[in-house]
This record gives sequence, structure tokens and C-alpha cells, in this order.
Amino acid sequence: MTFALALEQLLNGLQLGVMLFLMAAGLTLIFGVMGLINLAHGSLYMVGAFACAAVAAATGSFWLGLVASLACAAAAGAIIELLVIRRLYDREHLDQVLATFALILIFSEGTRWVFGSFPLYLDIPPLLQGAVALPGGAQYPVYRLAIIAAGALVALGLYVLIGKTRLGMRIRAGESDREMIGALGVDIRTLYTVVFALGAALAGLAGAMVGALQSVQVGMGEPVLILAFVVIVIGGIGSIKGALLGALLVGVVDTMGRLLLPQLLTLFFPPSQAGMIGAAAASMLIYVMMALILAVKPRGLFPAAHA
Amino acid sequence: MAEPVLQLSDLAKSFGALRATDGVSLDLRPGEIHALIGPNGAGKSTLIHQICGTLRQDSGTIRFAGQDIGHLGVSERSRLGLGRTFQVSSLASEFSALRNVMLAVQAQQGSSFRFFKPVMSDASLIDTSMAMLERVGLQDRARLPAAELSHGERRKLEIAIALALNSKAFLLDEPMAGMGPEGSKSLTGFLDGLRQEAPILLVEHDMDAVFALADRISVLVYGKVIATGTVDEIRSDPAVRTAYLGDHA
Amino acid sequence: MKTLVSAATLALSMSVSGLAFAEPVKIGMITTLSGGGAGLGIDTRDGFMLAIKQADNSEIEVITEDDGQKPELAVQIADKMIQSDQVDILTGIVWSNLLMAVAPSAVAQGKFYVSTNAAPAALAGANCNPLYFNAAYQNDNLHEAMGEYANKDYKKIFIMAPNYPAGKDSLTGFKRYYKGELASEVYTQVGQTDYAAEIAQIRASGADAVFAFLPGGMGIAFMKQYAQSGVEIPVMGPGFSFSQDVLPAIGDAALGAKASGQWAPDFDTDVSKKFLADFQTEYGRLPSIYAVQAYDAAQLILSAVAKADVKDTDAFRAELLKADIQSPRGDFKFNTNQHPIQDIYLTEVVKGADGVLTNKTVEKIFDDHEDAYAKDCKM
Amino acid sequence: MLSRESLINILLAVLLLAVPLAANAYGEPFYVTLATRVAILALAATGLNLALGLGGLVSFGHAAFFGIGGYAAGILATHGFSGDPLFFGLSGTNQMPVIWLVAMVAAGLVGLLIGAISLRTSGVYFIMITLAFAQMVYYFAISWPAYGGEDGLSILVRNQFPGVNTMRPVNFFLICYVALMAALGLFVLIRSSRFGTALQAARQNEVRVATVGIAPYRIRLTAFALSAAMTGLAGALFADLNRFVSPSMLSWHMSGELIVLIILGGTGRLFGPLAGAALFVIFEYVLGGLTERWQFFLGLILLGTVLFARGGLLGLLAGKARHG
Repeated sequence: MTFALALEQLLNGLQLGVMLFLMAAGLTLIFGVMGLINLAHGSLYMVGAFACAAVAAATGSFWLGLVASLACAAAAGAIIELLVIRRLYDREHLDQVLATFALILIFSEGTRWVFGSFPLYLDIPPLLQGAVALPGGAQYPVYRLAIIAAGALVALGLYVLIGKTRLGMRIRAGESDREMIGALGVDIRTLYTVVFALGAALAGLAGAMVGALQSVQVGMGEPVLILAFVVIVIGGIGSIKGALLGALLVGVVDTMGRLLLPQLLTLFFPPSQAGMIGAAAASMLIYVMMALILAVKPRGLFPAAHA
Repeated sequence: MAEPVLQLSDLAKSFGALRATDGVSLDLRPGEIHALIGPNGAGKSTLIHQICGTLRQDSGTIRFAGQDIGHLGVSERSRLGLGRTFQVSSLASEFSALRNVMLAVQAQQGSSFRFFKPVMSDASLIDTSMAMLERVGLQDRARLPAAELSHGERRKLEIAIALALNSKAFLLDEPMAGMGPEGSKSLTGFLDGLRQEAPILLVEHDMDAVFALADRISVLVYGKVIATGTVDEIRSDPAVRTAYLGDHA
Repeated sequence: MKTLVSAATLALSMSVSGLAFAEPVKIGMITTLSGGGAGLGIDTRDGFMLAIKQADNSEIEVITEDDGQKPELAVQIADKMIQSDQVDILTGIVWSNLLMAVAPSAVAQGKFYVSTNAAPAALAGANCNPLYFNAAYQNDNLHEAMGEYANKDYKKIFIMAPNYPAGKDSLTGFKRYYKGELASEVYTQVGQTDYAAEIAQIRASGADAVFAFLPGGMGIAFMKQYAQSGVEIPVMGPGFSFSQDVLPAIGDAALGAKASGQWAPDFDTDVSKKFLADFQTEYGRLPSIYAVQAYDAAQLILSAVAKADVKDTDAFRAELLKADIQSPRGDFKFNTNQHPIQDIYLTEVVKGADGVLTNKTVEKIFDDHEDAYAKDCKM
Repeated sequence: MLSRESLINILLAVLLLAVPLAANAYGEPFYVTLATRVAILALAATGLNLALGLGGLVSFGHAAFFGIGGYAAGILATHGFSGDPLFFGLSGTNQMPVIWLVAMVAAGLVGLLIGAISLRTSGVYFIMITLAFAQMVYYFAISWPAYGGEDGLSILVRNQFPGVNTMRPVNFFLICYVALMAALGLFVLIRSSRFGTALQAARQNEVRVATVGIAPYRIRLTAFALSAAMTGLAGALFADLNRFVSPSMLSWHMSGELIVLIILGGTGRLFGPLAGAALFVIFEYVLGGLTERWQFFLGLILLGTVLFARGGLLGLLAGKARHG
């Protein structure tokens, strides 16, 4: 394997990781503050992608679409928080799983109702088209680099938000002691809505950015949702830092596994079979990794203190 | 002097900079009630957690019934005969009082992996359990769900469960808490008799009960045992007076 | 979901039911109308119904139900159609895995199955069945054509497909005709949406062309990402990778891609032009290859209904086998295994005059192409 | 004197038997098939109910066991049909009793493995980890080429049961009905047994169970494996109903649906899974007949059930659940 290929794959892993982080950060924040498991997070990702594609198609501007994705996902998040989610905070996880599973059905079928069954078209903005040269002679798509940069910005933004602002202080307080901040006069209902909308906006952003790379279609959020679960289980539920490291770990391991396992197996099998078995093994790799990590650390790598 | 049933030696546990348990040595001898008292935040709960196994000590040893149990889990310690009641009662709240005790009896018989025989027609379970309920005076409430029992009744139920375990020692965490004067009085009488069965380590705030029951008292302050002795010794101990009453005693 | 299409004709047949009138031929259409693959099923249904509507035959009743791309649901619907609605013919399934769940047991119960798309090898060879017809192709055909085409221009090809039976068949089909060197043979995950890792391998492989079989959303994602990657190696694939249902979502990234197909919208025959115009008039969009295949399946059934009673299995089968239809594809006849013998063309994605992406025919790759399994079929 | 819930349970059991028998008598075999589907889904959910209802273990990965049972049936039947030996010279079979045993053992063993790791955690971790493990099995089934991968595996002829013509829908229904009733009977026995006492107590109060000297982990792991085995049996029957298995039996939607069945019917109740399965199949059939968008309305109904009718169908009919 050449250096150029290794570098390119590392960047690919990083980009996948960043995208997973945007999903996982929202999930883990919502769990950390409200103690809620939200299966419908993947639907918010889909909402972001559809909003971006629809607005981009109507206005011709990807950037307006991106703004719309943030706004729509945040709005959708706030609405379901107000209508449904807030009734679930005091419920068992079982009820939360069921209600948010129901939301997935409603979102998926509803989106299909509005937009039809065919995938939507969403293209990369002209500014970010094409590829740039990497050291070692390879080329790499500008857009993927932009995703990595955007993810890094969001991570930094979350760090500042949670570490340095009033809202962040309340979020941290909410994570450690729910009753307390209520007693201190913070409007906890509004805080919850804001946190949920924030998580939704992050998912929407991920959906819009990825939508331009893939196809914008109903059900696109589900595989990502499950990967995001793996990420936060590995990272430690409720921990943003764990989500970041878990996401990068999953991204890199998955990408490298898909490259290396089939090659490794060509040592033992003919190429065609090695490809198939390698692909089968690679698709299970991150789950095996998760099992191993949990066998050693049942609460993930960075367990949140209160969880 | 008889060999102690329970013996803590130099036990220590820290949470960050806080030394919650700081070199505690303590023993519980056959037939006695040994009361553990101390102001709020003295580390009584942390100590209890280490004895019953929900927290692991940083250093020191715990010996029970002749063996080192410091590395064992909660259920293993229970099986050795460490019977425990909780500060806030801890019961299977949907089950009836009877079935709560039956759970302890079946555990005592070592037979939880029986899948077919209905427990409610199992005389060996029911008879033993009813006997325990009778001893704490709950026989008339046996069929009520634990959640519907009064506070005092739930306390008694916990004791019945500890009895059912044939405990070699009882670890009672504030059994008087929340009891009315009548209840406290009858419970005091009951515990007085219970020490014949097995010695009791009693963590309690109710000083009347402590002074009425305890053979010995240990005083825990800031994670350390500052005094151990009989009721009279403790009453007159200057360090204890300082700790409880401040300088202006 | 359930639509009794020829309601008017049904009413008519009931009004004359006092007479000794033949019962209508009942066709059960099971196809994917919801979920991610709905586009293909909708084109299948619409193509099929176009032919039915044009025939205006009062003796035909079509019951359509949605399988949601779920095999167990398809089986349940098939059971209901056979046991409760007592259909004579089943059709419409898009996916090989659903077909494998439904068709073998349907023909075992004495019902005809006319496939509008799915054509797994398992039903084309030794396990062929007199009641099972395929109006589309055999799964390997389009891949074989690309292998044949690749011999002309390329020496070292990177081939790629999802890791499932159709993907495996695809690469097997391609290799059956391709004689050059393989740069690499890669199996991707089913439903995979990010192909960065594979694109990096393509870039590093030194291949002079890429053959990718990635139907539906997978192809959309791959083509868009490939266009951004800076890799200039040409891409080709079977027709499904660039059919009309996915082209709008891929966008300009698909321009220039070569594919194989039995039909393209620019076919210069009267039958094809009429079909194209009729379909656009009826539904306001360009038909995909799935619509053509379903249209032909309906024509086949109609041609047989006109001449034989469906209850007379042998006679009806004989009429079907004659394939007495005018297909938009041109020449069409059945092989001994009741799969088509047809021409296969090379197509290229171009932008039409109205700015709509479409497939343009470049050349004929195979003339009267037969599949590789017919020789194993003993009927 | 029977409680109201017992009366409703008996009514449900009788209805599930009477409706398909009547439909069969009136020449409507399709309703027999629908009822068979209800019975099998109820059996799968009863399996899950062992873990979820009694043990409070919210497994979001039971599709794995359902699918493993299905594949056990599919693989054995395929080898039985072709005559190729399976491995170690073992041959396939088309005998249902053998297939059921293999399906239960296979699902139970995998349940033991998944449970051993997952049960080290609890709460939301447990939900996500069981989901992730089921996905792992799902991806394995999709990408392992030997048994059809994504395409699944057809069982050309329904498997045999000694002395019964299983191809007749009503006979196969009766087999499934008996299996369901046996499972419900087993559920009752386990619920009232010593093991069930410990299991339910561990759900209500884990500390209490540990404090009487019972290790909750071992109790739960056993329950999880039993639960997996029962769901695996349902999977084998489901494969025979459809004469087909595919990875979609393993998908996470299936796991979600199994939980849905329990909740729709009523959590923690013996007949909750049956009531839920019946309701679900009726929804699917009636709503599906009315609109292609039926999943949208199913979602609304589910949401309504979770938010406003927490007892499910049996909760509405029979009032609050009671425990011994």
C-alpha cells in the first residue's frame, strides 16, 4: 500500500468520523441532559438533507439550503420536543424507545408523502467542487476536506458553548443535577427544548452535508443512527469528548478495515473469495470492536460521571 | 472473649481528596448490639457500602465469619450470612410481603434455578416465610404488595427478610428512621431480642434507641472512629462531646 | 394500496354475468410502492398498466399491492392473492430476493409467474419451470454485455459490486465475457452510501476503466462522489446503474457514463416512439427500462389471453411462448428456459435538448443474446 | 372466580383458534394464514416478553434470534432437500421437531453470548448494545454468500411434522397455535417459579436480589438465553410459514416490531404479545388495504398508545396489571 493511498484512506476515515460525531454529539447531549434515548435522531438527519435539497433546488443555492437544513431540523426538533418528547422524560427507556420508533415511522412515511419516493438531487456547491493535490501525489475532494473542517469547527463550537457560556453552564448543571437547576430558578422546560433543537440542528447539518455526497432519500438516517449508537456506546453515553473520540475511532477503523481486511485475506483465499469474505468481516468489524471495548470497560471509554 | 463475627481492620476509602473512610477498625462480637453513630457526613453510609460490598475499599481488610470477604460481591457476602436492611427501604415493591420473604428463603435454600414449580404452592417456602413474618408481626399483611405497606411495616419486612437469610450478623442502617414513637418502641423491643439470634451492627440517629440497646458504641467523625466503648464511656467521652455538642457543652 | 383498475369493465362484466360469460383473468401485481425502492416499482406498475389500459380488455382484472421491498410481506400478499383473490397470474416483483420468496411457491401452486424484472440464475437453469416466464432478461445479461464491450477499449479494469448474490452474479457475468486483466475485484456493503474508500482504491489501482454495478441509491452516491474525487478513469455499468429513475438524482456527474441496456429512449422505431409518447402523455415523465419490461410483460399476457383460456395451462403457456408482441425493444423471443433472447446495446448518458439527462444508444453489443443457463434447463 | 384479565385471555385464545377454523370451513384459507402469522409473531414476542416483561431487559436486538431460528430452518431444509451434508458429516433435515430443537439451541447459544456481554451494562446501554449486536448478525447474514446473502433462502417445500400434512394451511396453523399455547404455559410456569421470582425481583429492585444472596447477572443471563431460544423457535416457524428466510428477519425494524407487539398488547402481561400481534396484523391488513401510507398511521397509533394508553389493549380491557 502506498503512502498516498494510506493518507487518503485516513482522511476518509476522519471524514466519516466527523460526520458520525455530528450525529453522536446530539444524541449524547440529549441523553446526558434529559436522560432520553432518541431513535428518531436519524429522521432529523433526513429532515436536514431534504430541507437542503428542496431549498437548493428552489433557489439554486446550496448555502441557502444549508441554512434551511439547520433551521428546519432545529424547528422539527423543537416541535417534536414540545409535542411528544417532553412527555417522555419521566418515562422508562422502553417508552422512549417505542415513542421515538413511532416517530421514525411517521417521519419516513410523511417525508415520502411530501417528496415522493424518488431520491432528490443535491449537488456540491461550485466553490467546493473538484479535488486538491495531497502530499504524495494523490488528490482529495475539496468537499470532503470541507466536511472535516466543518466538523472540527462544530466540535470547537460545542467545547466553547458548553465550557464557556451561560447556556453551557446550565447544560452541565442539567447533566449533574436536574432537580437542582430547577430549584435555582432556571426554566428547565425551555432549556430542554433548546438542547433538543441544538442536537436536531447538528443532525440536520450532518444530513445536509452528506446529502450532497450521497443520495437524499427516505430512510437515509437509519444506518447512520445505528453507527452513531455504536459511537456513543464506545465513547461513553453522555460524554461529548467520548462521542468525538468514539466517532473518529469508528470512522478510521471502519474505513481501514474495509481496505485492509480483503487484502489481508488474499493471503489465504483466491481474490474473488477474499473480497467477499473480507467485505463480510469488515462490515462486522466495528461491532466486534465495540464488544471488545465493552468487555473491558462496560460504560465506554469516557463514562459520564453521573450516568 | 469470643472471636468477632465481623472485623474491620484499617479500612480506608477516598473519593478524590475526600477521605470518606480513614483507617477504620471495628469489630462485632457474638450476641452484642454494636451501635455506630456520628454526625451527618461522618462517613457512615460509605462504611456500610464497603461492608456489604457495593463499594470496594481502597485498603484494609474486612473479615466475616472467619474469612476475608473484602474482594467478594454483594450477593456472595449475603450468602455467607451478612443480613442487611437499608436506610431507605429496598424491596421488590410489586411483590407481596410474603413473596419478598420467600425470595430470601429460596436464596437461602440455594435454589433459584428452578423453573417449573410454582412458588405459591411450595409449602417449604411459604411456611418458613410466614414464620418470619409472624416474628416481626406482619402475618396479617402477608398478601399485600410491598408498595402498599406503611413505612414501619416495610422496615419490619426488611428485618423479616434478613431473618430469613439465617444471618450470622445483622447490618441495620437506621431502622428507626421515620418511625413514630410507638413504632420505635416496639422495634426497640424486637431488636433487643434479636441479638440472641445474631449480633447487630446498628447505624442509628435515634439516641434513645441507641442508648437503650447498644452494648457498645463507636463514634465516627470525618471518616475516623474517635471512640469505642460502653454507653457510659461514650456519654462521658470528651472527644465525643466536642464532636457532637461543640465546645460550649 | 389495492386498486381494482378496471372498475368500469368489472361493472360491465357483472352486468352481463347472467350470461355464460368467461370469468375475467385475474392478474396479481406485487411490486414495491413504498420505501427506498419505490421508484422502480412505480415504473413497473405504470408500464404494466399502460399496456392494460391500451388493450381495454374487459376480461382482465389487475390487483396491485405494495410489498414494501420486504420478502415476508411479498409472500403474505402472494398467499392472499392465490388463496383469497384466486388470481391466475402473478407479476411485478422488482427484486431477486423477493422473487425467490414468491415465484417458486406460486408456480408450485399452479399459477403463472411472469417476471417484469428480477431474473435470478437459480430460476433460469436446472430449476426452470414451465409456469415461470421472464419478460426482462436474465440477471447476468447486461453485465455480460459490458464485459464484451470492455474487451474493445480496455486492458485493465477495476470491477465492483455490492456483496450480495446479484452483485456476485454481476461480476461473474462480466468476467464471463471480459478477457483482459482485472485491476481489482471489490465487494461493497449492501446499502453502502460512502464510497470514499473504494474510490481511493480505484485511484491507486492503475486501472484504465471501472465497472460498477450499484443499483439505486448506492449508484447515486458512488457517481456523485466519484465525480468529485478527481479520478478521471471512465466508469461503466449495467443499465440499472444509470436508468431513468436515478439519473436526476445523480445529476451531471453521470454524463458520459457507458452502460448496457435492451432499450433506450432514443430507439428509432415506431413501436418505441409510440410507447415513449404514450407513457409521457399518461404519466408526465420519461419511462425507465423497468417500465418497458413491465409493458412487455403485460403485452405478453394480453397476447396469450386473446388466444387461450388461462385455466388451460398448456395452451396458455404455448401462447405465451410464442411472444407474439411488438416490443419497444425490437426483436424479442423466448429461449428454451423462457427467458428472453434479445439484442443488447451500449448506451451513454447525455443531456437531452430540454436539459434532461437520458441514455443515448451508441452501438449494438450483442445480437440475439442468450443467457448462460438455458442449456441447464430441461423442460 | 376468574379475574377479568383471565376471562379476556381465554377469550383471546379461543378467538385465535375459532376464527381461522371458521375461515377454513368457509373456504377462506387466507385468513388461516393471517392467523398463523399472528400466532408466530405472538410466540416471538412471548419469548421477548420473558426478558422484557419479567426481567425488565429492554432488548432491541431480538430480531437476531428470530432470524437465527429462521436460518436454522432454512439451512437445515436446504441441506435436507439437496442431500448435501451440512458440516462434520451431519445431514440436513425436513423434520420440524429436529429443526425446532436446532433453532432453539442455536438462538439460545447466541443469546448466551450476546447476553454475556450486554448484561454487564444496563439501561440505555443495554438497549443500544443489543441493537448493535443484532446489526452485526444482520450484516453477517447479508454478506455471507453461502446461504443466499441479501437474497435470502427459499424453502421449496414446507418442512414435515410426523403424522401431519403441513402443506394444508389449517394444519400448519394448528402446529403454530399449539406451540404458542405451550410457550404461554411455560411462561406462566416460569413466572410463578423460583427462577421467575428472582427474575422479576431483579427487575423491581436489583439491590434487593443481590442482598438476599442471588447474583442478578446469572438470573438475567439465563432468562435472556431462554428468551432468545423461544424467539428462535418462532423464527423457525416463520420461515416455514413463508417458506423463505432472508436478512430482513434480522433487521432492526423487526426488533422494534417485536417490542411494539408487547406494548400494543400490554406490557408485563401474559397475553400482551398475543393481543399485540393480533392488533398489529389487523392494523397492517386493514390500514394497508386503505392506504399505502399505512405506516404513517401505524406510527400515530403507536405514539398514542405510548403516550396515552400505557397499558396497551389489555390495559384498556382488563384494567391495571396485578402481580403475585
